Amino acid sequence: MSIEWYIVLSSLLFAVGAMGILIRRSPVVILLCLELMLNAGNLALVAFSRMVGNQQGQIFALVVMVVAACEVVVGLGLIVAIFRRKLPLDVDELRELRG
Amino acid sequence: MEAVLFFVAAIGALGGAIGVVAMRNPFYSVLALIVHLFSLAVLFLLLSSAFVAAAQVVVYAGAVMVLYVFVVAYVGGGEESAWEPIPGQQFIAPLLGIAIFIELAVAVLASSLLALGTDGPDVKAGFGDPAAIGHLLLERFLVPFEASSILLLLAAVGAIVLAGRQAVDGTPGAGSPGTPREREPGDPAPGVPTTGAPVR
Amino acid sequence: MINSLLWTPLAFGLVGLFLPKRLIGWWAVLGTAVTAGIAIALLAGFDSGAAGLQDTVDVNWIPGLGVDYSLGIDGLNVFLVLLTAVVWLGGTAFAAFREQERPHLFFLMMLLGETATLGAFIAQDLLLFVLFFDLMLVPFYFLFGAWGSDREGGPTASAATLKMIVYTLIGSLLMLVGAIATAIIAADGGQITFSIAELAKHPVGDGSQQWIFWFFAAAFLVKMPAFLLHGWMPDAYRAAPLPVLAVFSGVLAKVGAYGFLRVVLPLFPAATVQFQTVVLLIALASILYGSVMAFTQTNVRLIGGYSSVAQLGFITAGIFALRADGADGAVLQMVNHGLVVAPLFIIVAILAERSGSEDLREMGGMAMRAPVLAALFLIVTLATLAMPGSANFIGEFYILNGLFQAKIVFAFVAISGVAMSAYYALRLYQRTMHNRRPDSVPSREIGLRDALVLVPLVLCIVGLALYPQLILKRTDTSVQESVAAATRGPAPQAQLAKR
Amino acid sequence: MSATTWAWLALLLPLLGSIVIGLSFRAIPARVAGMIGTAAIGLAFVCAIAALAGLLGEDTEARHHASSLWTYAGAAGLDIKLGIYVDQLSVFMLLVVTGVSTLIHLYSFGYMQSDEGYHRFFSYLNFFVFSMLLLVLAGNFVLLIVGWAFVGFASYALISFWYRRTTATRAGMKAFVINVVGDIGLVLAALLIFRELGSFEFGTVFAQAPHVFARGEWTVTAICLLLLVGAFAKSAQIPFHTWLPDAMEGPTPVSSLIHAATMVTAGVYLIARTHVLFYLAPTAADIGAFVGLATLLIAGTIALTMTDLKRAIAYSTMSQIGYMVMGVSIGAYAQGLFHLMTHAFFKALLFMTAGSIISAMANRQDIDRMSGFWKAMRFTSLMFVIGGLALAAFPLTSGFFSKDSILAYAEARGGMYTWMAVGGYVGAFLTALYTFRLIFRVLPGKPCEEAQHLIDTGELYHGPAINPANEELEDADVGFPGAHHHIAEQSKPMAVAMAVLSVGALFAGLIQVPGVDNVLFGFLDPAFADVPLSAIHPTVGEEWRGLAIGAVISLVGIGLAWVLWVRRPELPGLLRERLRPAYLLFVNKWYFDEAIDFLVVRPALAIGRFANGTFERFVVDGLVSGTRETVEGAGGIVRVVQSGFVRSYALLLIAGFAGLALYFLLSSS
Amino acid sequence: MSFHAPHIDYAALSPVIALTVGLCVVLISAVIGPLRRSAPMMTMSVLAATAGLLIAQWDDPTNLVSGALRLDDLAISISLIAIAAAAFAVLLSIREPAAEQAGSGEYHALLLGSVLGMVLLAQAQNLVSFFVAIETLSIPLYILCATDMIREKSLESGLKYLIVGSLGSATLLYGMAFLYGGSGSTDFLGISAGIGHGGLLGDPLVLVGIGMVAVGLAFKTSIAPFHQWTPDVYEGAPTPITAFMAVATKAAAFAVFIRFFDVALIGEAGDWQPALAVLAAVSIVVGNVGALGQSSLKRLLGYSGVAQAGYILGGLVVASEAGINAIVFYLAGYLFMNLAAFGVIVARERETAFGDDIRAVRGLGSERPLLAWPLTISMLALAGLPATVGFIGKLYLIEALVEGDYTWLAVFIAVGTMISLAYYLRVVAAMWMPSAQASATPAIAGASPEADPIDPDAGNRIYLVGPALLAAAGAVFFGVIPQPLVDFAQHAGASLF
Repeated sequence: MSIEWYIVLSSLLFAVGAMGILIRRSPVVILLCLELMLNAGNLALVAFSRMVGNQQGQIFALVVMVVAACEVVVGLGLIVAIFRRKLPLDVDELRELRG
Repeated sequence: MEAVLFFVAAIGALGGAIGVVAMRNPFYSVLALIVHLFSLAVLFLLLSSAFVAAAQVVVYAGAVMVLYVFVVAYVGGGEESAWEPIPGQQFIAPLLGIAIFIELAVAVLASSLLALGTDGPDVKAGFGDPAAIGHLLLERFLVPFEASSILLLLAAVGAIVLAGRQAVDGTPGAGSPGTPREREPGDPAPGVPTTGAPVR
Repeated sequence: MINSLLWTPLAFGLVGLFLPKRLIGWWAVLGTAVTAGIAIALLAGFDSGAAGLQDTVDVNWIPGLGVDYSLGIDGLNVFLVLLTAVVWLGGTAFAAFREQERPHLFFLMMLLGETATLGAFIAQDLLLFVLFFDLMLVPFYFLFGAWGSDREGGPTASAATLKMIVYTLIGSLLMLVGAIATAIIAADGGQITFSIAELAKHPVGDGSQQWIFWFFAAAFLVKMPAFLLHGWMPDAYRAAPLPVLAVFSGVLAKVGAYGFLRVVLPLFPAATVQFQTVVLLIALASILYGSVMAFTQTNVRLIGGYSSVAQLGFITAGIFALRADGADGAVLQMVNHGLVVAPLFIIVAILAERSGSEDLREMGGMAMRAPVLAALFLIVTLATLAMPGSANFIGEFYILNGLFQAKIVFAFVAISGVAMSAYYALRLYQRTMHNRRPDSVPSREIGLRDALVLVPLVLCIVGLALYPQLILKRTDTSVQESVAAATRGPAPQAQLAKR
Repeated sequence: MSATTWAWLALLLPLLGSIVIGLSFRAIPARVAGMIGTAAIGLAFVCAIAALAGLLGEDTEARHHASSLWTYAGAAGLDIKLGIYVDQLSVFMLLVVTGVSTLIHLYSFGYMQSDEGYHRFFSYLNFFVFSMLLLVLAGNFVLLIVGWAFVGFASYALISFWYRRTTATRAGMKAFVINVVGDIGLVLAALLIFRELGSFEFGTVFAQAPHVFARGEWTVTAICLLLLVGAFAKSAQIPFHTWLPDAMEGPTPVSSLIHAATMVTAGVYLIARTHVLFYLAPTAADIGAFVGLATLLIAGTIALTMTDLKRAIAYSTMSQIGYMVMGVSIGAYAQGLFHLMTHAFFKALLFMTAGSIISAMANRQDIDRMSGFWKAMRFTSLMFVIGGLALAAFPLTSGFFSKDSILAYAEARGGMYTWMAVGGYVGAFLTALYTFRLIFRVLPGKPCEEAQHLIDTGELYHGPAINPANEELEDADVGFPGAHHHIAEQSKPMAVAMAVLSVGALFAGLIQVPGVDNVLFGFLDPAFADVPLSAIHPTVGEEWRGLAIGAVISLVGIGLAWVLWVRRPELPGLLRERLRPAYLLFVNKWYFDEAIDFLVVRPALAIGRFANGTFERFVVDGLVSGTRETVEGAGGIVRVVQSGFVRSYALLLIAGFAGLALYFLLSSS
Repeated sequence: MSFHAPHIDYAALSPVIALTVGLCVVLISAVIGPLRRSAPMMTMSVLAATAGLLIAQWDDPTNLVSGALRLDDLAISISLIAIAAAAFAVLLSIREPAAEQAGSGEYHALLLGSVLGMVLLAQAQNLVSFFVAIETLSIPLYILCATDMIREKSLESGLKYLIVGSLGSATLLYGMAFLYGGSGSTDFLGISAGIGHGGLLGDPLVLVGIGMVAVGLAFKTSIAPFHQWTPDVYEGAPTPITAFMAVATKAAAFAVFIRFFDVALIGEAGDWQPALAVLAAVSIVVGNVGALGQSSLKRLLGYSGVAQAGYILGGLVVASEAGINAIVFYLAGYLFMNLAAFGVIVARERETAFGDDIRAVRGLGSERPLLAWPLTISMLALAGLPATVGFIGKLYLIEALVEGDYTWLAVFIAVGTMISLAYYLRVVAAMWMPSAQASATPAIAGASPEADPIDPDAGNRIYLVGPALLAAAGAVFFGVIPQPLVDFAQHAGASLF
């Protein structure tokens, strides 16, 4: 399979993830969608690293996994904190700050 | 054979992704993501990057997802209503999604980069295996490597700060006094224990 | 010498912060007095015949940006400097004789204002000029806003002041861009300099001149203010505390006119010639409109304000006659108008104190027991309406002569402003000093202190009336230089510098 | 000392007087101030005589000198010196002005006693004399303008001397503004002259003019027309005359000095001074002549119906000045100035008597209320008659000779000027008529209340202080203008002044009797020798024919007046009914005020209202508020978009990204 | 296959190491009872040490660890700015409820972590380190924003920041992937070389990649239309953190912005310059009009930050050394201007019941001149009035722009400044002018609701007033004698060109 396929697929995943962020309101799911986008990036990185034949892309992908993990941890922590404060788990309800 | 695998995996990844977005219940979304991750791992293998694939399975499908499951279980995966408070969001969002997909695809397909059309150069054995990666990580990419470890540490600290420290609502932990400056309506008087036992 | 002139006021102001409340006023007066002394010394040492700058200072200030700290005196600014010093002395003294709240800040701002204004007059580096030009606004923002009075039914003092600041900065920020553009285009890749003299040597290309000209013109015309750009004036004048208004209207407006002579004519000769008619039209509009507004106002401040619009119109017209005589008259008239408006507003302040109102309809008949005040006011009024025999008349006569020789039609229109000025000035005098006296209005002679402020200013007016040559002789040479560029038209190297 | 030095001295003295009195108003008592003032002018008169002597000491051609103190304003090619020009003309004016002024100061010394503004009055009066002398001595146009404006100001200050009278202040304003219009004409003329001849100095200008301008060239015509504007405004010629009657609001000595004897004749002086230019611009000259003629007739008709004593005399002044203007415009320079001098005498005298009467009337000026003063005030009445006779050109009085010399010249010049002479005689008839109308209505008959009071008690009648103009009660707390003025019978200085003037009014004409002596013309003519017009001389025969006609006319006029107002007092009423339209026209002063109000004042105010109400609000402020609202509107949009929905933030972010990506795609090769 | 340890220049790496070690120490101190209170002290000393080590490296650029980092004057100057901001934030955090809730140790550790991220980011010249650094910078900030957990707004801001921020970094990452694919390298130099040799100049793949990277960085520097998080997060976050973010994040992000676009992508300048110019113009307008009528000072400063970012971006647009000088100068000045304001805001927030609402500073001029002056000066400086560093900064930028033939953008800056006066001076008026106090009504929602003050005489606390006065003094000093700062900036610029 030529690399294009992978890239196109990854961009499709990227788009889907982005769309998810835009239409889902549960913070958890939004985090998942962020994962999707990062993974799309990973796929692209790995594909490109295969294409150019050096492994820097793979390293990058690994680092991204770490980063993604961190974001998840922090995100989930926030969600828990919000839940503890008895605030609704719905990003649309959190709009004290505006204007 | 390879093509078949690609398509199967691609469908899996895509399906998983769509599942994540589409499922009403967060819990299902998590499951869908797991599917997605596994199929991605397959794609990584196809791209002859074994270590990444492995990491994908271990880190994500393992650790991260477990975390998700815990949290969803803790906060309870309530269905979210279909009601859309932001006018136009539901129509614009898909359009934007399609738009950026097309743009990215065009960028790729219209690119004059010939290598894109190939399966990539044939690489010597050991491309992307732990040894090679390890070398790169410890030599060339030492800094990012170390930095990401610090990053993990910070994230852990953050998780504790955010999720771990509150014994009782409204009163901050760390044994330091700090009078509440503000009361939300839904805020019980201080001292009253609430549901949701502290994680320790 | 010139450095001390520039920084003395600010120094006094800062020291004043550490003085007790009751001393601060006198201290400030002392500061302005010292400044005035230095200014007089400068004038004494001034060599009238000589061309070019005298006792200059030139230090690299920001080498990285090609900005120099360069000051200098020549015929254009020597008397404006003196005017600034004198008027500030008067205004500060008048303020010092009255109870001010938060006096430390008040006088600090007054003195900072003087430093900034002097800086704008003596700066010989384009960017330094712009800097001081903008800096002038800051102290007056505080003075107008914090010590001003709200107008019932109108905007609050702070709102009016904000309007003024934003409005006047429109011009000066564009001017900043224009100044930088001038320097860079002139440098043409070489070492950037903002020295006005240097830039004047080889003006930028006609194409660039056209837009840069308007960037500068905008700043100056708003400052004056000229017709259509005076929107900030009425509210600000209503809000301003009168002693401050005296210096503001007496001096700051002149900076705009001065800018034309100092910067625009030498640096953008081609554009100046090209847009002469447009600017003249604006000037005429200012004269007519200002006069008409002045004789329909009943608020004494606004009569002063609109008359200034008309007067500045005259000055602009004189400058843009692009003849030495017109410009001579303009410079003379700047000084005259400053010397006239400042005491005018001080008198208005005194009258307002008496009648408790600033509306002509509630004043009148004050001359009876206040012959001295009446006499002073009368002299000021006559000077305001450019009574022949006053220096103002000579100023206007020179301006009109220049205009007459350059563009005769404009002269005929402009002179109609003289008749109107006679009417509104005299009207102001009559409605306040003459006619029946409302019972609310006491007719009291001015106190010794106020007389101490007014009499010297009026003496200046009389002195100049007897011998306007004092100024003309010293300005002529520099004015000739400044005008020469424009009359010569686009210089040859301008074409070279074109981009 | 040379003539110029004396002239400078004459110029200086009144100024000093004015300043001294002005500054020391607290220090010195009123009488002293009056004395200082009078003395200053008296000395000035002496200096004037000395200057005359100095001039007579030289031979005829050399009788003109320029002298300057310092450069007043000289830069960029303009060279304006503080200089005077002394020649026969200026010395003549110097004499007339100082002479008459001295007497009027003397008069005021008595008349104004007990007025609170005594110091102010004399300070102003001295300042006026100074300005007038500056005007007549000025050596260049700029200084002329200065003097011109100064007298204008002095006139303003003295008209609104009783400044609590709104009528007075309004009249002052009117006078000042119209005079400023005149100044503007003068300024423009000066600028035009400078443009053509490159100088302001009289000497240079008049020497150059004939070589630069061809006769009748449009530029010089324009110059002269502008000069005429100045002259008309100052000398109250149509259409700039409306201020003069109102100027009667001022104290009577002021009317007598400024608005009869001296300032208003400045226009005549101006034309005489610039006769060279006027010779080069015949059209302008003729226009001047016609306006003069028109003024003398119209003013005469108005004076016929005027019931306010002082205003009536004011209109007669207008018409007399009409004679002078006509005269100097057609070339009768010496004659015009001759009439100027005599007029100064008898008109000053008339005003003085009027003042005396008005005092007796407790400031009432309405002749309908007056009668029988012959019994009450013998001396004043006598003076009144003398002045009247001179004004009516009664044979052998001063007015008789001076007026007819002008008309004779007009005849001699021939052509249309003959018809001007005819117009002049008509005017003479009117003059005789209205003058004796006044006399016959005021002096004879049964004494009115005030006159009776004077006869009985020997004291002035003290009614409530009423402003004669608008019948409103005077602002009494100020103390003036109370009815405290004096009448000649009770105040020596006044009597003396009037007596001296009456002599002048009667006999001043004798210095210039055709065929007998030629004192005045002999002295003045050389000053005008540089234009051919001055060569025209009516023969002695023609002169005497003119005098004869004049005598008849004045006698007829006086006779008719006697018939109308003494013999058959009911006749005027009948005439009024008969000639109603004419009467209305006259009594409404030919509707000039209304016309000016309609053409100038209302439009100006309308424009002002529009600018103030509409333009300022909608355009100027609109400019500001419009921009502000736009910006704030934009701010509103931004804040609305900042909805607080994190997903909409994400939406905008991705949209921006899509846009950016699109841009890059399009810009990619 | 043997392991070759990379050559590591420990001297040059020392600042990073110092920070890392310090971070761990502070963290450990949190769990050791007796040391708990000493976290701020330790943090300060760590920052001081790092600063010292950085200054020691001044003027000898070195590539570190096989080109992952480059320690040159640009990196150093930006790092110093970030560190200064952090030190200031530490002072402001004394007695800050947020710090107490999070636990002083953790709080400061996170702060240090963020600083570490910035220092790395300023030096990064490799995509991987770039990405890691920017995340190391952001993630602690996400947490810190939310640490004032009693206030709902704090949590909200944290979550918003996290979501939008991650979206931004995902975009950034994807763009990086494209660039990597296009050039086959992750080193900046490698990228420019790869693009050059690969003949990919103007290739859609690369350009779109650039676009996505631009989006990611524009987000971090809060350039419109990627700015929307800024006002909300600024307002919601604990004020010391806001202060820190406002200055440090911008500085660090701009550092890498400069390095990436002027080194890796300089070849494509022709394509990205116009795009960035438009973005700059947009954010100048949006930021300035958005700030009008805000009654929450922090929010106001957030919007003004958007506008200021627009000005600064102008320096990048021209892709010239002068431009970089201007940016660094402006960022340095920005440090003084902003921190002076935030010091005062914190003080008033603690001693009045109005929180950060503009009402909190009413009549300050007469009551507490020592607080009023810093805020006044900072407002005037931000408005770019003369005799303040703001004026010189604008002058510098405009000069760079005109030189780079972007005069129209200079005009935009002028116009924007004009608009900005309307809100900056509103604050000044509220402090000094009686009439303004009478009529200044809170216009839009966003002011924190009233609550009882936590520290009635915060206005006298030396650790609040001192820094504010210092910053204000700096803003004036460098406005009158800017040459030192100009030299500082010129070193930075010289290190790239």
